[in-house]
Amino acid sequence: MRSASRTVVTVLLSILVLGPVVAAAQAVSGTTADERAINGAKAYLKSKGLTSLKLNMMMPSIFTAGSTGEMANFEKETGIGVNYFEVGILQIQAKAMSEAVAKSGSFDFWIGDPISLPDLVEAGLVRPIDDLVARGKPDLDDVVAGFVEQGRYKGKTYGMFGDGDNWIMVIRKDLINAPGEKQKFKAKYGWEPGCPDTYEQWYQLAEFFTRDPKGTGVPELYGAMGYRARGWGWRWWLQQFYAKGGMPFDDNMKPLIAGKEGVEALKDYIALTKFMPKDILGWATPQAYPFYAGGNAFSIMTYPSIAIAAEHPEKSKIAGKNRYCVVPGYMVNGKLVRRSLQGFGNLLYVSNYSKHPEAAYWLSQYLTSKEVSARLVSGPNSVWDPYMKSHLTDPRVIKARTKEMLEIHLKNAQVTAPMILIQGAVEYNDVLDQHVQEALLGKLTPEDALNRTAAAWEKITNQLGRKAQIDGWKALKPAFPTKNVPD
Amino acid sequence: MGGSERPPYPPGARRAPGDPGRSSIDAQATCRTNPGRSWIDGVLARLERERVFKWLPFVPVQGLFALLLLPNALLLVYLSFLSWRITRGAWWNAPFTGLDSFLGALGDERFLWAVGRTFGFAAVAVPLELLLGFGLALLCREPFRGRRIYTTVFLLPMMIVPAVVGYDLSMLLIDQGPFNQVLSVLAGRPITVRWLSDYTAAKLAVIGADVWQWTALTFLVFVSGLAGLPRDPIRAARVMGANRWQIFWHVELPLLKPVIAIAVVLRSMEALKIFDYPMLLTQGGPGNSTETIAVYLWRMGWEFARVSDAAAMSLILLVVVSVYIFIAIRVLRRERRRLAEEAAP
Amino acid sequence: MMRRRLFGVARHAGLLVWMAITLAPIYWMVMTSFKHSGEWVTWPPRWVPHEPTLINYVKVLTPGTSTFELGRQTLKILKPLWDSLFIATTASLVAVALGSALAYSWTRFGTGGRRYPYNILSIRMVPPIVIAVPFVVYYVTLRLLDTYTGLILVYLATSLPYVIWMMLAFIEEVPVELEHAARVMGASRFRVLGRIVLPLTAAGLVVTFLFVFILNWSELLLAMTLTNTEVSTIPITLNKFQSANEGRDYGPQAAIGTIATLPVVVLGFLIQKHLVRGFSFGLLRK
Amino acid sequence: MAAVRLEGLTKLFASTRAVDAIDLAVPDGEFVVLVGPSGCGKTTTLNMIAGLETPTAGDIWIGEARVTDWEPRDRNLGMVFQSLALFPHLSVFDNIAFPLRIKKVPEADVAARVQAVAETTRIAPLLRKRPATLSGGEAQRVALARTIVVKPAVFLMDEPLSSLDAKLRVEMRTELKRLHAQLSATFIYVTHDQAEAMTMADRIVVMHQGRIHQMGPPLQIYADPANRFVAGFFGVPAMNFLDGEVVAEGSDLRFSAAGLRPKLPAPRTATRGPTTLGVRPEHVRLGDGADASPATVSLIEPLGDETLVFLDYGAPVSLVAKVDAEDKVAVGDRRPFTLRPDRLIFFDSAGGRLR
Repeated sequence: MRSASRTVVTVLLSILVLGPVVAAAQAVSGTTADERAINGAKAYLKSKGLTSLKLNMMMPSIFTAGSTGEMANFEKETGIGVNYFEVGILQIQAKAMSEAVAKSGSFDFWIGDPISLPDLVEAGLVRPIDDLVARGKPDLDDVVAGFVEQGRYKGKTYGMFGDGDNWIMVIRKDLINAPGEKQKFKAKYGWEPGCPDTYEQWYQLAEFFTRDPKGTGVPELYGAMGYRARGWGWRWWLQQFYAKGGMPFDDNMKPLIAGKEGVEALKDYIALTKFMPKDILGWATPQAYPFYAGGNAFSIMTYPSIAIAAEHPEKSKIAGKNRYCVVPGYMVNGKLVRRSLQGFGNLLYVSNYSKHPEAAYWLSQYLTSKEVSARLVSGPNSVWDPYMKSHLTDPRVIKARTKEMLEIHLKNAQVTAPMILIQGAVEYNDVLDQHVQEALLGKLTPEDALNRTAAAWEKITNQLGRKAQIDGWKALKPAFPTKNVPD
Repeated sequence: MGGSERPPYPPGARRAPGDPGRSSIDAQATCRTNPGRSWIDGVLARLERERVFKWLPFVPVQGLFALLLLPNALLLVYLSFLSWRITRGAWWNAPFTGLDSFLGALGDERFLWAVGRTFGFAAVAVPLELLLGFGLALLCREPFRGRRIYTTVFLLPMMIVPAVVGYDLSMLLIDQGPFNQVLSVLAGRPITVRWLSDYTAAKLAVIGADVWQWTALTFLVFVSGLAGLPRDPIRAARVMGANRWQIFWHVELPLLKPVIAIAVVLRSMEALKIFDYPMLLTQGGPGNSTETIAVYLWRMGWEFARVSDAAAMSLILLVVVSVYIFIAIRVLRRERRRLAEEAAP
Repeated sequence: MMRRRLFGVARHAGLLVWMAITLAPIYWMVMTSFKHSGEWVTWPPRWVPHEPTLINYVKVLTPGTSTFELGRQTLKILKPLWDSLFIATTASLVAVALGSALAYSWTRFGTGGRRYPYNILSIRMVPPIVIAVPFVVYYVTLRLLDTYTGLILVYLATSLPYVIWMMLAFIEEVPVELEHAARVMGASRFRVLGRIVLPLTAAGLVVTFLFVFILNWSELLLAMTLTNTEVSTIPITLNKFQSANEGRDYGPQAAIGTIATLPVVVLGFLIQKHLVRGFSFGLLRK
Repeated sequence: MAAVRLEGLTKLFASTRAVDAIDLAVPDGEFVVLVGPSGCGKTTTLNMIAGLETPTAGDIWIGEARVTDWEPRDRNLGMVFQSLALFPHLSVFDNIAFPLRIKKVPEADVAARVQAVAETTRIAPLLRKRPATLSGGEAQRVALARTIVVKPAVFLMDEPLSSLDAKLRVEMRTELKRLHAQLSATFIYVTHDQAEAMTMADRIVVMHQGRIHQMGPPLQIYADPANRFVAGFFGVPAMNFLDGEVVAEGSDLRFSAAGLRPKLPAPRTATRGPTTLGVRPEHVRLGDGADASPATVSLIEPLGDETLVFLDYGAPVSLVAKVDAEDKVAVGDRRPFTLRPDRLIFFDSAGGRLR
């Protein structure tokens, strides 16, 4: 049910069958999605007899700066404004769960990642928005294939996708092009240094460019960066695991992670860590971006918004010195398989307990329209990453992110796999995270770590009911990419 | 003297004759017979009777406990016998599964580890705090130049929000941070311990945060304890020829027992709840090396939505803690009683 | 003589070490709050800002939305500051009033039985996480979730045990004959409380207030559980930016930390000499 | 002015009877002293009169009013406490003014009345001081001044002199007597010191184990104690108690104990058998006589004007005699003694008086 084509079919069907009756009466006027959102919001206010309205919005504290301007615009146009309620990015899930219990309606909508969607839908917190989508006709068809699926669950649409968080690889072309480096590298590894095709090549690059001339153990230049902190590190392993051709479960929800692919991926994942800053185990974006932008590392695998930090004319020491790469992969059965991960990806959810779900929806549609999303994505402080085809050609986005980066980003999107978006996802992931980190720390062998994870996953699956989980997993499978490498 | 000073109530106005033992002030009657007093005085007079008065503060306090804590306790117990997740509809519709959640909890290695770890933290942190606090208090015992400054500074950490402490230390403890810098200078070689992301060092960081902050409290308790030591027994011991060490061991330490009891109870009581430091320093990581009970239950309830399991674990934890509570309270009671007996000549 | 002097030197050495350990983190926080972003993380670390600045305070205290250095985070500090102040003050005041009245009643009349204070103390020993989930369920029904009242009630309940125990020590020190004298002279029980007991235990009340104020001002777990949009406290605000994997906007956070610390430390200095008695739990000799 | 009457007043603490069904009537203006060893219930009785303790049973009347359930402030009493109970946080002036202010006396009158009382109690120069800086005697007078200033009908005093040194205590006794005469109010005074009771009281009430054992004017209590407890409580040194039995010897009755067989006055009807004989030291005379018993002097204690002589006459306990200091006695002397027959008192084995 999760493929893009199926979605289009579903939407078309609903429009075809129900549309003429319902939608015709309620369809909102306007030529673009943002106009329709504004008109819809105005009409909503009018129908409620209001002139203005303040919605409460929960968002990760990291997201506000990039978004507040557009919300102010929307308020100017419609009279519907927003009060922000900021929460630590890893506590969004907890707060949402607590609201699912509380049913207080204390926030109308929120920004959250797709991982929590199945649980929050089951908990009754998320309002399906198909009816409103039918009326507002958001720019769903412009969203990169697969991404729109992340906001859907069991055949219904629950969230407007707004953040193309599939990963990108960045390396330092200035360092490669420095005199003599290419030759030295080629002599040592036998290939011309550049974007790595495989993780082995990335390892070689990282090894080569880690520079510790004084041998202090604190290099002047680190060869690689990724995320290894609690709450984050598992995603980077999962990506490598996917590239190995691995799948987390079989059709009966038996965990497959502890197989050869998983163990090898984990070994590589651990091996690469030695070229990273030591404190990487406690870092996330706010630490990693400035560190990379400070010119302290040769390469990084992370969210596309790294481009904003790395190309920042004042704050970055390495603006213009970066090369954006399609993510590396593994040779599987003699063929290269590249996999990027939709490693966070934010959705705009509307709360079931909101007093003004429709108003919240219109704002969501406004923020995810072609025009406004282009402004958001290209904003100077943005953490929203490009996710629409139109972003590729939008001059504002190109200016902020560079053409090269955008093209690479959308290429990566073609091989982007989802996280484990089934019920209990948070718990599955937390267990995985814990064990991956313990393997990383040398507390467990890779085999042991993954076997324990598998055992824990079995327990979770049994608790949640195997049948339901199998259904959820089957529904997710079509969202995995079919291409091995992007076109 | 004279009429004006007479009791304002004529006999009988307050109590009907032949009605021994029970009060029956009639506010109206009081008003009539004493036009100078308003009905407020009447009410106050009624509240003032000892059997009413002594219960006055108990009404709101017990009410608060009864309305706030009791229903929660009952709800907690009820939930623990169900199999409810937040993702499974309303709790009152959840199926009754008896002891399943409890058995599950006892079979949950992660929970058992978290319990063990939390007690482990307390077992390291509390004695450290006691020893440090006691040592510092001993050093600050007699007057000397600068004593006031020392004591003032030593009390500071207690007054800082634990979240601020957690935040502050997370800044100091990064691998290329001030703390490692100081260690490097002291050691004469580069020290690059990853205090926040090394499996063992992170535990030490959490314990260190607790010790840094709460040694202030044990110090305070011991300073007051030492100041309150009676002089005569110590003088008597000196006259009897005891040396400093013997006096300390045989006279002062036994006299300090109640003070030590307070410090132990106060600190271990709070140390078992430890949440802020791991939450702010390490999020329970790396791995689960700093995941305390509170952090795990937080995740269990709010991230994994497994409320019934969390409730069962909470109750198991309560049983474990109540053993401790029982001991702590016995100690406190004994010490207070002993003191009361000693005080009576 | 020689030994004495040696001991004196050793004592100062020991005390200075702990003083350095105590002060260093506080010093670092205060210094960081005056640093530009370029100086937050450097190697070697900068113990003194080269170009001191007030920008962090300006950012943090400017009402409305202020944009942080990384250009990502916004934070309204004034609201949490006010909320914390209001909630902690109210809860602590009411707790001190009720708790000391209760301690008085227990000391003078033995109300509630000999074990009452001990029973109450055991409430304090229960880890709050234990009741967090049912609390939400329960608070929703009472419509107390995410309200000032809700948080105040919880803090009231959790700080009462401390108030009762700390006040016991102070009240036991007031000779009961003073109260008898006042009552025979015509004072009502309420007036005895106001004119005799209150002035004589004033120091204790202040110390107790301060201590529970610190606890309430600092509480994180229950605040995180029981608030959403309407109410926010300083520890939650700090946590938002500190949950290990989140922001490290060191400068503004240091400013928040300093602001959150300052009032309590100043209060603490003022009542320092009374602090000692407050923690005796009635177990100190007079 | 007010009389005080207690009817069947009882106070139970847990299961102990602190005060056990006391009946007592104190006429208006009388100086009554409740005396007894510590723990006898006298302070509890006083506290019940003051309203500080609620009686378990019984009634208290002050003047015409039955005040059993009244609050202390309504009883129009003055009370001086053992610890004096000066308010440490108030100046002397404010301490004295306290009851006036409680009664909402206008501030101008307060100043005048405090000043007046301070003059009469000779503490005027101390008014600005804090209680902690006062000497024992000064504090004592402040406590009195504070009580007098509202002119209560009944004064209750709970061992008010116990914190003073011996000399001051004697002075203050006189002062209190004078005060009583001046105020002509009812005084109920509690002490464990029998000398205080003897010197000050119009009437003494002896209490022991929650009961009144005897009441009456001091001399009567001394000379004619109701039982062995009262007899032993009053007098320094204490009365001699000799265990023995009354035997008939022909037509005479004699008391027989150890080596001693004094003849008893003729009209004694007491039954024979085991008896305790009580005789005060001043009624033991040294010197030979018709009925003299032999004894050896084992110890002497000179008091100045008189001397106490401990006589060993064969019983385990020595007999104490009070003799004139002029009488030269030395340890080891063999001195026979006689007992004044008209001053002998007899008790049964339970301590009750045999008449």
